[in-house]
Order: sequence, then structure tokens, then C-alpha cells
Amino acid sequence: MVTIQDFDSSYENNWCPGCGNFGILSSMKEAFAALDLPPEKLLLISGIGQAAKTPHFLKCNLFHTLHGRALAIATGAKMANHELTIVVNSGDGDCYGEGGNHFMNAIRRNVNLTLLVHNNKVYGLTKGQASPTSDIGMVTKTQPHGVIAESFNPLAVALSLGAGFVARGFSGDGKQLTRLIQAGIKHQGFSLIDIAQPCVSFNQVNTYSWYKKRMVDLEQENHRTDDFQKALELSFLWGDKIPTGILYQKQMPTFTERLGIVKDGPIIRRKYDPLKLQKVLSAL
Amino acid sequence: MVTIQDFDSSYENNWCPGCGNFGILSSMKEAFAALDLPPEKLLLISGIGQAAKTPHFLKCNLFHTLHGRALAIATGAKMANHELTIVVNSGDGDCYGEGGNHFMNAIRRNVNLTLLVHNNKVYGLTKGQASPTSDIGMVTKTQPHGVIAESFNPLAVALSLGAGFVARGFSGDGKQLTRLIQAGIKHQGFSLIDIAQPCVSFNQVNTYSWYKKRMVDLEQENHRTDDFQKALELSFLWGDKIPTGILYQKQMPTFTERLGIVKDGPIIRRKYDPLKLQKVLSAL
Amino acid sequence: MAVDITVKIAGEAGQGIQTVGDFLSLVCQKSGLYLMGINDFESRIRGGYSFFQLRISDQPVYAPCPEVDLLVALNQKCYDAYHRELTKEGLAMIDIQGEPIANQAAIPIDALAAKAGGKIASNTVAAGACLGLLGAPIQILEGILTDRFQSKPGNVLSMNLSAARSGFDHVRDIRFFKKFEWKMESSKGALIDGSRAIALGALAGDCRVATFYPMSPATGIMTHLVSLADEFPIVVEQAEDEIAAVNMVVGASFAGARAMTSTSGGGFCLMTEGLGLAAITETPIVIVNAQRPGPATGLPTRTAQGDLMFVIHASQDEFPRFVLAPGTPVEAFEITKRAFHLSDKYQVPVIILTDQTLNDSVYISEKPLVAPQNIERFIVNDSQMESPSEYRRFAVSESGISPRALPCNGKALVIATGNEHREDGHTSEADSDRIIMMNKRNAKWPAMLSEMNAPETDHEESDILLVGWGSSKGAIQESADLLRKQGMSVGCVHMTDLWPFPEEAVKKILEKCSRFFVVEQNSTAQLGKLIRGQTGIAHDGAILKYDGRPFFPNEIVEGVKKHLSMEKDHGNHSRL
Amino acid sequence: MAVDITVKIAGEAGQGIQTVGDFLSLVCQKSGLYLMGINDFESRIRGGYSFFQLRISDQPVYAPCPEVDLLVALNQKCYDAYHRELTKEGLAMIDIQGEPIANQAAIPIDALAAKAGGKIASNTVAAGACLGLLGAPIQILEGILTDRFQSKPGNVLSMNLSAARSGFDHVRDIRFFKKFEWKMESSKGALIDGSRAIALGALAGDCRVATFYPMSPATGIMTHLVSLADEFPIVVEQAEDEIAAVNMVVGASFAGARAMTSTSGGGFCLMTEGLGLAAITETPIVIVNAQRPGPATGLPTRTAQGDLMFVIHASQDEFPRFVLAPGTPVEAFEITKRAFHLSDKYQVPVIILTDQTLNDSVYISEKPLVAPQNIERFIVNDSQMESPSEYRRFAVSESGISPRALPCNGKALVIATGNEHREDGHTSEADSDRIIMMNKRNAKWPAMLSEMNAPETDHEESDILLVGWGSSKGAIQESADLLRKQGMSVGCVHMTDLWPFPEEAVKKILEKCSRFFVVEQNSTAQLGKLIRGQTGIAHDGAILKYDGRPFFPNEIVEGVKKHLSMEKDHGNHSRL
Ligand SMILES: Cc1ncc(C[n+]2csc(CCOP(=O)(O)OP(=O)(O)O)c2C)c(N)n1
Ligand SMILES: Cc1ncc(C[n+]2csc(CCOP(=O)(O)OP(=O)(O)O)c2C)c(N)n1
Ligand code: SF4
Ligand code: SF4
Ligand SMILES: [Mg+2]
Ligand SMILES: [Mg+2]
Repeated sequence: MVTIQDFDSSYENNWCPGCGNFGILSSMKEAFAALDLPPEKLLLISGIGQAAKTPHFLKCNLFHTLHGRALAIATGAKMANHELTIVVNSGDGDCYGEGGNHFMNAIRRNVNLTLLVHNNKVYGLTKGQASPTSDIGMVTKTQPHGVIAESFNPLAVALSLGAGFVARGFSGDGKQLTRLIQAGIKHQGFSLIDIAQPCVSFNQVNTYSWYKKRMVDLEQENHRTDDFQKALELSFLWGDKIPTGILYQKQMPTFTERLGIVKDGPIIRRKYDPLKLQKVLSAL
Repeated sequence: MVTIQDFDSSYENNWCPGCGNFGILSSMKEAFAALDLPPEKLLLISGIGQAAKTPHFLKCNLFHTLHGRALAIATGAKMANHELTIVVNSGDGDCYGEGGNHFMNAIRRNVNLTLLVHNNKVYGLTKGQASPTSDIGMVTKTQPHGVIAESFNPLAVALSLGAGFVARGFSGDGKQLTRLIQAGIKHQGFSLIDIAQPCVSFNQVNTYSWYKKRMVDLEQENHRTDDFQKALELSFLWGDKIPTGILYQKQMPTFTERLGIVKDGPIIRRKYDPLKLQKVLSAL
Repeated sequence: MAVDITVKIAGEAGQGIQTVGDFLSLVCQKSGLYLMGINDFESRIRGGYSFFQLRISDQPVYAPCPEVDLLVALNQKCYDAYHRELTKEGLAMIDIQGEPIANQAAIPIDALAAKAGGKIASNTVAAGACLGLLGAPIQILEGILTDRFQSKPGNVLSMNLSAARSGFDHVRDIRFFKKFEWKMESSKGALIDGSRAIALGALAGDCRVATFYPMSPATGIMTHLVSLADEFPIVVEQAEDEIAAVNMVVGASFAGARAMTSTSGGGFCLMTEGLGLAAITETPIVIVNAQRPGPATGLPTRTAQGDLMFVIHASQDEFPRFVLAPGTPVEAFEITKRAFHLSDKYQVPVIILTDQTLNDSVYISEKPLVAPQNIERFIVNDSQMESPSEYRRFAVSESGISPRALPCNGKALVIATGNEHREDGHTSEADSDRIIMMNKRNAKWPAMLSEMNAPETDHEESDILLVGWGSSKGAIQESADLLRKQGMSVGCVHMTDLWPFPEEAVKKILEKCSRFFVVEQNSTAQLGKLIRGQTGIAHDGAILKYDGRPFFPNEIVEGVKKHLSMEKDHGNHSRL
Repeated sequence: MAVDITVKIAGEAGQGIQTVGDFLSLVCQKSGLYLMGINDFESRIRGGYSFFQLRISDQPVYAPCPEVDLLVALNQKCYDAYHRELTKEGLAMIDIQGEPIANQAAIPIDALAAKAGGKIASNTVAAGACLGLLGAPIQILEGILTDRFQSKPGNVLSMNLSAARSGFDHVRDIRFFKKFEWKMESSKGALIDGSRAIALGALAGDCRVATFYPMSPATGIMTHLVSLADEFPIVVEQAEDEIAAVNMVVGASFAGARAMTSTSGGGFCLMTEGLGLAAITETPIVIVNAQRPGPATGLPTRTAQGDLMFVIHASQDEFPRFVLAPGTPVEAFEITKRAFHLSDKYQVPVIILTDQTLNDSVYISEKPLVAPQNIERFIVNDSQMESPSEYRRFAVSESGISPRALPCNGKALVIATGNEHREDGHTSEADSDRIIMMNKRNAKWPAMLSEMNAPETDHEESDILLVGWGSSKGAIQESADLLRKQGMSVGCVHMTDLWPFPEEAVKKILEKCSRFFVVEQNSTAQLGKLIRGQTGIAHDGAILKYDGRPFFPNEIVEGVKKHLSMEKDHGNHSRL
């Protein structure tokens, strides 16, 4: 039996006190424990940013990579060994900004991994510039007259791209978030969980209380997760009511299944065959 | 009065005979002439690919840039001189593959330009690899078992990102395409015209006749272009019926308007003021 | 130097070190003192260890000093971490209960602040106390506080004034061995950091479009520029990534604006393809690469000089470019201004190499920063052409430079492509066009080379020369001074203009000395290798530091001595 | 060479030049002849000018020859463009109506094909006619056609057989001055192009994951690999862009697969950040950069050697890497195989530099391509550790190499980051860790250097040495042969192992000669500069070509003579 404590790490956590990331970290541990996934069976991959530091703060295999590139790296890891259980921790800047192209293509490929986007609607680690999800009008040091670009809607874009698991969590609702992470990991295919995460240092707009007032749990609204049109409609809701939970879920063949590499075991476990190769070489 | 012939160029066109790009080229000239836009008032910007060669084949100011980067370059040009009339020629690989991130962000910024994506659902210039819009199952030299990733849906993604002008044209319907290009240029803001373009050399699936059977003109169906939900629904139609025409249109402030730089004339025309600067320097 | 004091303000990220540092720096500036202050922080927003290390002097200073005279520890942890750096008679100011031990001055910072009106004013208390220990008059700080807070509502100003005063008064009876008499001369120059100098240099180069994607230590340049954007004809835009940032700049410049982007190594990687586009289309652009230690994400908030060879050779194939590296804020201002001029004149990209130390440190700039009276542009329009309809953007010329028109600015059509092309700008795959265009671009080298300044030297006639570049300039100069005081014949050579490499000038300098050492913040002596490859002269040793921290002069002094003693041990010196 | 014939097949893109070329090449191979055939085409799919220039010999050949003996012009336009390249007695085969003029052989290719069963067989007619002119027996072509078409439905095979025969018969009475007696020996080796050699080398290096984004001239490598992927344990994936391609490879390698990506300059630019990630996380990867002329998009389908200095210095800061450049398909195979080994052994990135000429040209590989009997891996698992729970991915060792475990492969946790880190892999901002890790990575250099092969030399003892790298190897060797035949003392030096630079070996060779010239396909003599920077020895001249076309031996001969006569004119030679 895996316990939450199995994930405790002695490495110093350096997030700001009160940061929404702590809630996400707890829910991750709880979900892993609930799924009986021990640290050594888990590979966490992240980009660069506050969110992307997450893997260091629990015990597991981890690859903390480059800003924006976590999903491409995870895709490669899956090609090498499709049996890996991969969770990606990314930020809104990391995933939807610098990494925008990989976000779209990981969805198109339906890479079997769980993507947690710690969406604090700001660039935290670089001290508070606007991110793609910052709401129009948000004032920052580098956007003194307010953000002017349309806020990036990850859920709608993911649905448009054919994602098979699209959910929103809130780091202030640990129970739900834990359930979502479990469901995401269980889902065979690409799972997006965009997590509303207050940044106490740089986002004075989207605070805990701002979210608390608005969050609506779809499960309690009896939302049917196989209703694509409805999911799409819900994905555009951002105002007085913000839906949380699984918007849409659909089972589809995964990337590595479609590649046709899952039946004979992971690519890295196959045998090198010199005779076969020599035959090809000698036939030239 | 600007005429079509004003755009004739002596530079050799090197597309394959029968290529769908010829239709697009003609419609462009017709649209420019109809709008009375002379070559010297027009800046064409393109990436790299067969589509991206287009600007060379007519007379105009042109910047044929890097694979995937045309929209970023056009955005920069607009910052310098927002009065430029910019048309961007891009391919499905150029715009939705290598340039995916810029596509999303040009929409989010609502850069006032017209984007023509010559969507032949294949990489033409590099000899026939799958593109992001290739349909699942399409067989190519580098995808011998068929494409496995979900086909990229540019219209749905554009709508999800808040685009204010989303249309589909067909290079086999020059009249409609000319109208669309005119409308796109007249539209103040970002206009996407995704153009179904047969590639006679590398795409044996999506041919002229394949499209002709399927194309449905929304104008004739009395589609209301201000109905977002309907537009979104239509954007997912890809099968026996494929909608063409303007799916959605909405006027919004443009990038340079939001930047607040349009009132005093183009940035490049402003005066350098040494006194003002010296005041700042001396105050340190 | 009669006055040479190092104050280290250390605390957690978020504790307001910067505020204390700002107050002290401003007071020093206004009192006619010189200073150099480095900012050292971690890649986190709260907690951990950061410090601002301010060196104050009555003589110009351009390097930090490792020995701390006054440590302002904003918490116990930082006291523990740094008190060993105190000189024998040094003092640590710390907010502790109970008896202070030796070298400690216990100051109830929080309590005094609370009494003054709020814990928020504790940084002002600390600043007041510091100034008290240093023997400064409190009036200057009061003036600064008044300037800063007088428009704030409520009691903000009065609270800060009384906080400053209470800190100041509290230390009245504490003896600080480096207390000195403040002469109150007029300010010796601007108080400025490298980032601001670059931002202002950009305005002085008439930059009209600036783009960036946030990345330490380059973001500060754009934060400064943004804060000035309302007053000047400039747009600053945050891009979706560095690829967009550089290509936006290429587009803006193509359309006629002088344009710049800034980043650090990882972002520069992503810009290399766009750099090549600027090169082949002969579109002027300026890129600032503010170096930090790598590879990859490396040490995001620290300093390095590891990208020299990379930026000289970045992007496929070959093309003319300038690479310039300032060593001080004045140089940063001048070089940035000049970068726009050179880029425009030669229609080539210019890369400015800086680093975290230069960008994030404050200095007193001795030379005034001067805005140019007018901006020379290198752009033509129809009226300057015989026949606008026959305009060819890439017309061959002896200098390699073709008259540059702007798109949609007349009858002349501007045609450009990232492919190899003909004179009219259209793509060409003919080998004759290829050769013509390669030769045309390469033809710019000689004139570009003639624009390069020879290295600045100090005591060029010395036996031993220390050769360096970038922000370690100050430390190198000071170390040479120290060595000369010890009777050695040591001079130094500071290179700002690195590419095209001023071969003749460097050769002339280096041939005269008996040996030279390169001093660099990397692990392979990149400038040394460059010099060898360009002049054939090999350095006799390298003093290298690559821990992410700036050089201290004494480290260089030791490095020189070590090299010399090694030479002694291993027989006579002979140049490689 | 008793036989040395150049056949140029020229036509529009899409006309089937490749088919004719393939047939001729295969017939030559099967007859025991040697050959080298370059592919020259434009960046378009139909029309324009392309050619396949095949040199046939009874001796090994590795360079093209500019003088054409037999021109197969598939249209009039191409005849017009290329007939001037014909030697005096050369012959042009062309499908024209009416009287052929001198040097023309009018052959009704289309009509013969139509008669044989369809215009589609006209390439077979042309091949048959060529072989007839050359004096080859038709049986070999018949065998090849049978192999290729026998499984095709309908009359495809018979049509092609009769097409071949009709072309062959048609030229019976045409005299071709270079007709020769075909000895029909057994094949001298594999018929192979550089792209295929790299693909096979990757399999021989046990590559398991390959990613790419299409880009000429690199795509061919992956097309070959894809065609083999069903038979071998390898996945090949087309990425959304080059950034994804390189990072996928880093991820795959981290997870345990030997992995490779291939691209050209513009794509390599986008990969430079990922290269740094591989470096700091010590994750083995192999990147092939198939060079083409730049800057930017440049000449997409042509050849160049302009990226040497870029790939050696690419990515911010410093780290060990290998740079290897094959000059022939055999070298490409061997070097690719070795690249995976070296990368795995030293946990560093390896860059393979090739170019369009090598990738797209066919050769007869004299040496057999041998699959290694087994693959030495450098990976540990729990059973090889004292205490898996204490596993530290970046444990310091004398060699700089730490035992490498794989994630999720036992109890040992694998922790890695692109930030600077501790031995356990966690991010660290401590300067002590920084120094430890920089030193650890740099500690690999000496052993890496010892893996470097000395340059291959021909007549190393000569007065004059020609020094080159990459695909111009054959042309350089042949030019040296030619010069020696003219009585000059000329040898050559071919470098495949470029970085870490084999300084001692190169010095030893170059110190002996009286002068050396570098021969390169770039405009600034990059290898020359590298040699100077690394050894202090300056080249005495450079023979450079940068029009996008491969070197012909005679161009190098002329280059050498020009340099020598300039020396004569300008007084005595003295080494710089
Ligand atoms: C190529 C590159 N560009 C920029 C950066 C600087 N950078 C580090 S984190 C970050 C933004 C992080 O924002 P987000 O992903 O939202 O994460 P958060 O810190 O808000 O959790 C940036 C721009 C980098 N490390 N690499
Ligand atoms: C950075 C970079 N990567 C790859 C290429 C090679 N390349 C040129 S065109 C092209 C694809 C073109 O496809 P698309 O945009 O669909 O245009 P099409 O030719 O089909 O019109 C590619 C991959 C390049 N020029 N630059
Ligand atoms: S800056 Fe924001 S996101 Fe980062 S740790 Fe602090 S509160 Fe959290
Ligand atoms: S390859 Fe396709 S897209 Fe390109 S010119 Fe030919 S038909 Fe058109
Ligand atoms: Mg964020
Ligand atoms: Mg296409």
C-alpha cells in the first residue's frame, strides 16, 4: 500500500507561503497514493517555472526540463517506453505560451499522459508578467496599461483539437482535484487538467476568494461527460460561474497504440539483432 | 483604377501544372483589383513552402521569410507601421505546424491582417510528408502506415481563440474565394481564410473532384455570420458536407488600436526628440 | 581611497532588501559619493537567501569587494550565512532579542517600525540605522522619502520619516569603525544599472519597436523601456516566445522601425534562425543577449560570460554581424546607441552581449549620458531614385550595402526573401546569383572592421597584461592597480568591440607585452581562444571563474600570482 | 583509369531523371564498376532544371567530373543549358524531330516508349539507349527490370523490357567514343547514398527512436529509416517542429532509448536549446545536421560546409560534445554507428555534420558495411548498486561520467534537471555545486579527446598538404593525385573527427609540410580558423567554393596553382 508519506521529500520547497501550488502538490500525492502508484513507478516531467518545480518537491523519478518543452520530452519518453506512467507539471506560460505548439500536438497525438497545468494566469517565476491566460485588462509591470490580447482558453482549444479528457480543477478544492488527477491518470490517452491556482505574489485578481465564489462542480450539476457540444459550450464559461470537473471524456486509441509499438513491449526492451541488420547491409 | 494586370509579374512561376495554388493567385489579384489596392500599397508576407512562394508570383511589396514565422514578422511590421495592408500567404505546414504558436497568438492579438492558408493537407515543397491537416490514415512516404494524429481543425481552433473573421475558401471556386479575400481585407482585425487547395503532386485524396462534391456555400444556406455557436458547430463539419464561406465575423478592436499607437500616425513616422530624452538622462 | 566601505544587506526574497539598497544608493549618490552595488538572488520569489552588496567610495568603483564592513542581516539565517565575510572590525546589524555578541549591533528594527506606524516601514528603519552608523546626515534620506511618498495617501510619508529617524537615532551610540565624514559634494553622475542603461541607449539609438519574452537577467531592460514607452515613440510588446520576439523585430525593421529584442542564452538559441533571416535579407536588428550560466536553464539569476563564441558563430552559414560587449553602464548606453547606428548603416544584425552582473548592478556613471542631436538614417525613398519602378533592394555595390527603401512608402517595390536571391530580391537558385550575393554581403566586412574600436588599455606598456571583456572590466582594472602597487608591471586590456575582430589593434597591443592572461567568467577561456584564432598569439594563462558570481579584484590578483609562481616552478616562461 | 565516363541525365523535375539514374547505377554496380553520381535539383516539384551526373569508372571514384561524355537531355531546354559541358567527342542523346546536329544522337524516346506500351516507359528507353551507347550488355538491365516489375500487374514488366530493348537496339549504329568493354566482374560493393548510409548506421548504432521535421537535405535519412522501421525495433516520428524533434529525442534517451534526430541549418538553430538540455542533463543524443547553403532558407537543395563553427559552439555556455563529419557513405555509416556508442559512453551529445552532396549522392562503398555483433550499453540498474535508494544520477567521478540508471526501472529514482544541480539531480543554486558539476562535465574532455581519430592522410610527407573535411574528400584526394602526376609534391589531410579537436595529431602532420591549404565549401575557411585557434598554425591559403555545388577535382588543382603563382608573384612563401 502506497501512502501519502511515501512521496515526502527532504528537498526544500521554495514556493511562496500561501501559494496555490501547495494544494496541487497535496492532491498529487493523495491521488498517487489512492492509485497505489509508488514513487519508483512514476515519472514526473516538467518545463520551467514555479509550477515546473513541483516534481522536486515530492519523491519520484523526475525530469525538470526546458521552458515550454515538457510535453515534447514526455512524448519522446513514451516512444521509448510506453509503459511509463507520466504526469506533466506545467504552468500557463510554460504550456500555453512558450510550449503552445507542443500542447496542440500532444493532444493531436493523444499521448497517454496526464497534464496538470498550474494556471495562475501570470508568469510567476519571472516576477509577474502577463501570461497567455491573463485576463484582458490585467495590469502588470510589463503591461502597465493592462493586457490587450484575448485570454487563451485552454479547455476550448483542447476540445477543438480533439482531446479525450478535458477537465478543470481548483487548487482550493483538494478533494475534487485529487479525484480529477486520479481520473486523468486512469484515462488511457491524453488528459488535460487545467488547474485554477492562485498566485499570492503576482496575481491580485484571481485570488482564492475570487475563485471560491465562482467555481461550480459539474459533477453536482449532473453534467454528462460524453456530451461534446455541451462540453464545448461550458468551456467558454468564464465569469460569474466557472465550471470545474471533467468537461469531456472519450476513449480513443493512444499515440503509442496507433504507432503500433505496444504489442511487443517497450521499444527499449527489444533485442538488437545483428543478423537481421547484416542481411540488409549485405543486400545493398 | 487598379486592374488585374497590374499584378502581373515576369518572375517565373514554378508551381506544378494544375496546382490549386493558381486559383488562389488569381483570386488574390482579382480581389486586390476589386478593392483598388495597387501593388505599391500592398505588402505580402509569407513563410516557406509552395504556398509561401505566392508573393513572388505577383507584383507587390513582399517579404518571403522563414518557415512558420510569417505571422510573427507581420505582427512586427504592423507595430512599426499599422497603416500597412498586409496579406499573409501560408501553408498548412507553415501555419499550423511549424508556426502553430504564432497562429494562436496572432489571433489572440487580433492583428489586422488577412491570412490565406493554402491548405493542401500535405507538405508540398518537401515532397509529400503529412501535414497537421492531413486526414487520419493518409499514406505518405514518411507515414507508410497512414497518419495517426488527429487532423488539425484550424477553423475550430481559431474560433476557440476568439478570432473575429473565420472563413473557408476553395481554390476551385474562384468567385467565392475572391469575395472572401475582399471581405477579409476589409475586415478590421485578424481574418483567417483557410483555403482547400488540391496538390496534384502529393495529395491524391483531397482532389478537385473530392472537394467539388462536398463544398457547401454558407451564403446560399443563409448562414448568419454573427452566430458564434452555429459557427463553432459548422467548423467541425468535415465529411460529406464541408461548409465554405464566412463562418463567423465580429468586429473587435485591433492589436494596434489596443496598443494605443494608431492615433498619432505610424510609429515609424514619429519624430525623434533629443530634448525630451536628454531630460530623462539628466534626471538620473 | 579614503572611503571604501562595503555594506551587505542580506535577507529573504521578498523582505525588501532592494528598498534598503535603493535608499542607501540614492543617499550616496546625492552626497557625491561613488558606489557599485551587486544584486544576488535565487530563482524564487519568497524566502531563501538574497543580498545587495554595496560598495561605497569617494573614488570611482566598478567592482564589488568580498570583505564586508557592515552586514545588515534582515533575519538570523542570513546573519549565519554571511557573518563570516565581515572584516575584523566589521559590524552586523541584526534585529535580535537579548545581548548582541561581538561584532553585532542589535537593533529592534521591527519594533521601531511598529512604533513609527507599521512593520512595513522596517526597511526604512534599517536604512536610517545604516546611515547613522556610516555617519551620514539624515536629511538626504528624508528628502528621498519625501520625494517618494509625499503623494501617497494617509500617514505613509510621516511614518517613513519617523521610521528613518528612529533607526538613525537608535545607532547614535554605536561605534562603527568605518564611520566617515560626509563631504556632501554634488552628485558625481547618474545612479544607474546596466539594464536601464541599455533601455536608455535604445531610446538614444531611436529604437521604435522592442519585443521580448521574459527571461532573467534580460527582463529588466524591457521593464525599464516599458516604463518610458508612454513618453517616447516606441512600442514594447511581450511575445509568445523568443522565436516570435526576434521575428517581430525583423518584421518591424523591414517596415522601417529601428528594432530590438533582448533575452538570455536559452532564448537566444531560439532566435538564431531569425538572426539568419535578418542577415540574408540585410534587415538591421539589435539583439541583446544578457548572459547567465548554462547550459540550458543553468543558474537563471546568476552571471556568466559563456556565450561569446556562440553568438559570433550562431546561425547556419556565414554572414557579417557585429558583436559588442559593454563593461559598464556608460558603455552599455553608448554601445546600445551605437548598435542601432551600425545596424542601420550596414544593414546587418548587431548582438550586444551583457551579463547579469552588468544588468542588475548599480553604478555611478561618471560620464554624462548624452542624447544624440539627431539620428542618421540610412533609408531611401522614391525621390532619391532615378527610376523607382526599377528599384532593386539588393543592388550590388562596392561597399556591399544597397540603398534600402521601405515597403509601401512610394512606387518602389521592396522585395525580400530568406532564400538566396537576385538583386531585385526575388529568389534565385542560380550559382551566379549565389556568388554575387555572398560576395556582396561579405564585402561589408572591411568597412565594418574599420568601425571597431581598439581595446581600451590601462598601462599598456606593462610586462604583463590582463585581457578581459564585459562586466569584469572594473575588477580587472582594480586588480591591475593592486598588483602595480605591489611593485609588479601589470596593465590591462578591455575589449568591447569583439566582432569583427580588431585583429591589428589587438596584435599591436599584445605583441609588446611579455605575457598576457585572459580573465573570463567561463571555463574554457573563450576570448583567449578567439585571440589565438584571429591573431595567432596565444595567452599565457587564463584566470577563470564560473560559479555564477562576479569577479572580486583580489581573486584576479591571486590568479596572476598563481600563474607566475607556476611559471617559476616549471622553468622559464615561453610563449606558446 | 581505363574507364572514366561521365553521363549527365538532365531534365525537368518530375521527368524521371532519378529512374534513369537508378537503372544506370544499378547496372554499373552489378557489372563490377565503380561510380559516383550527384543529384542536382531545384526547390520545386515540376519543371525547371535538374540532373543526375554519373561518373562511371573501373577504379574507385569519389568526386564528380565537370566534363560530360554523354548528355541525356530529357528536353530541349536542358540540352540548351548543358550541352556546352560536353567534351569534344561527347554525345548528347535527345528526342528531337529532324536532323541531329554534331554531337547529337537523336533518339525518338517517347515514340519508342509508346510503341513499347506507354509513354511512361520512356525513362526505360533512355536507360536502354545509354547502356547501348556505353557498350553494356542489356541482360543486366533486363534482370533489374524483372526484379522491380515482376510483381506489378498487367504488362508493366513486358512493356519495360521491350522499352529497354528498343532503346538499346536503336543506338546500335551510333558510335560513342567512350564505349568500352564491360568486364562483368562481381560487384565491388554496396550502391549507397549518404542518407541511406546514415540510416543504416543508426540501426547499427542500435538507434531506437528517431524524430524529424522534414527539411532538405536531411529528410532522406528518415525516409530510409521509415522504410526499415517495420523490421527493426525503432520508432520514427515526424514532429510538429524541430524544437519538438530534438526534445522528443532527449525524452526518449532519458527513458533509455538510443535516439537521433536529423535536420539542416535552420532546424538546427531551433534545436540548439535542446542540445544544451541534453548536455546539462548528460543525456546522450545524436543530431545530424545535413548542411545546405544559408543564411536562413538560403539554397534549400544545394550543398555547403558553412556550419562547422556554429555546431561546435552552439547553445549557451560550455559543455563537452562530439562533432564528426563523414566524407563518404562508408564513413557516414561508421561514424553514425560510432556516434551512438560515444554518446552513450560519455553521456554527451554528438553532432554529425554532413551535407547535401554526401546525403544525395550515390557511391559504391568499397568497404563492407558490418553490423556490430553486440551493442555495448552504459546503463546500470538496481542490481549493480550498493543501495538503490541512495542512487545519485550525477555522482561525481574522476572520469566525469556517472552511472546512468533509467527512470521506472527499479528502486533507484532518477532525478534530472536542466538547471544546475546537485549530485542527486535536484536543482541547486549553490556555487559549490555549480563548480562541482561544471568540473565534472568538463572532466570528460580528455577521454573524449582520446577517442578522436587522427586525420586520414594521403602522402603526408609531401611539401604541400590540402586539408579538408566532409564530402569534398574525394575531390581533394583526386586533385592531389592530379597534382602529383604533374610532378608536384602534394598530399592531403581529411578530417572526420573535428571536436574535441585532435590538436596533437593535426599539429604533428601540419608541422612537417612546408605549406598547407584548406579546401572548404564556405567563404571564410572555417576549418582553417579552427586549426589556427587550436594549434596556432595558420593555413597558407584557402581554396573555397560556396556556390552550392560540390567541388570538382580540377577546381582544386587550379586553386592550388593560383595560390602558388601568387606566392611567386609576391615574393617568397613564409608561414604566417
Ligand atoms: C527559453 C526560455 N525563455 C524564458 C525563460 C524564462 N522563464 C522561466 S519561467 C517563465 C515563465 C513561467 O510562467 P508559468 O509557466 O506560468 O509558470 P509559473 O512560474 O507562473 O508557475 C519564464 C518566461 C526560460 N527559462 N527559457
Ligand atoms: C526551420 C525549417 N524547417 C523545415 C523547413 C523545410 N520546409 C520547407 S517548406 C516545408 C513544408 C511546407 O509545407 P506547407 O507549409 O504545407 O506548404 P506547401 O509546400 O504544402 O504549400 C518544410 C517542412 C524549413 N525551410 N525550415
Ligand atoms: S510567485 Fe506565485 S506561483 Fe510562484 S510560488 Fe509565489 S505565489 Fe506561487
Ligand atoms: S507540389 Fe503540390 S502544392 Fe506544390 S506546386 Fe505542386 S501541386 Fe502545388
Ligand atoms: Mg503561471
Ligand atoms: Mg501544404
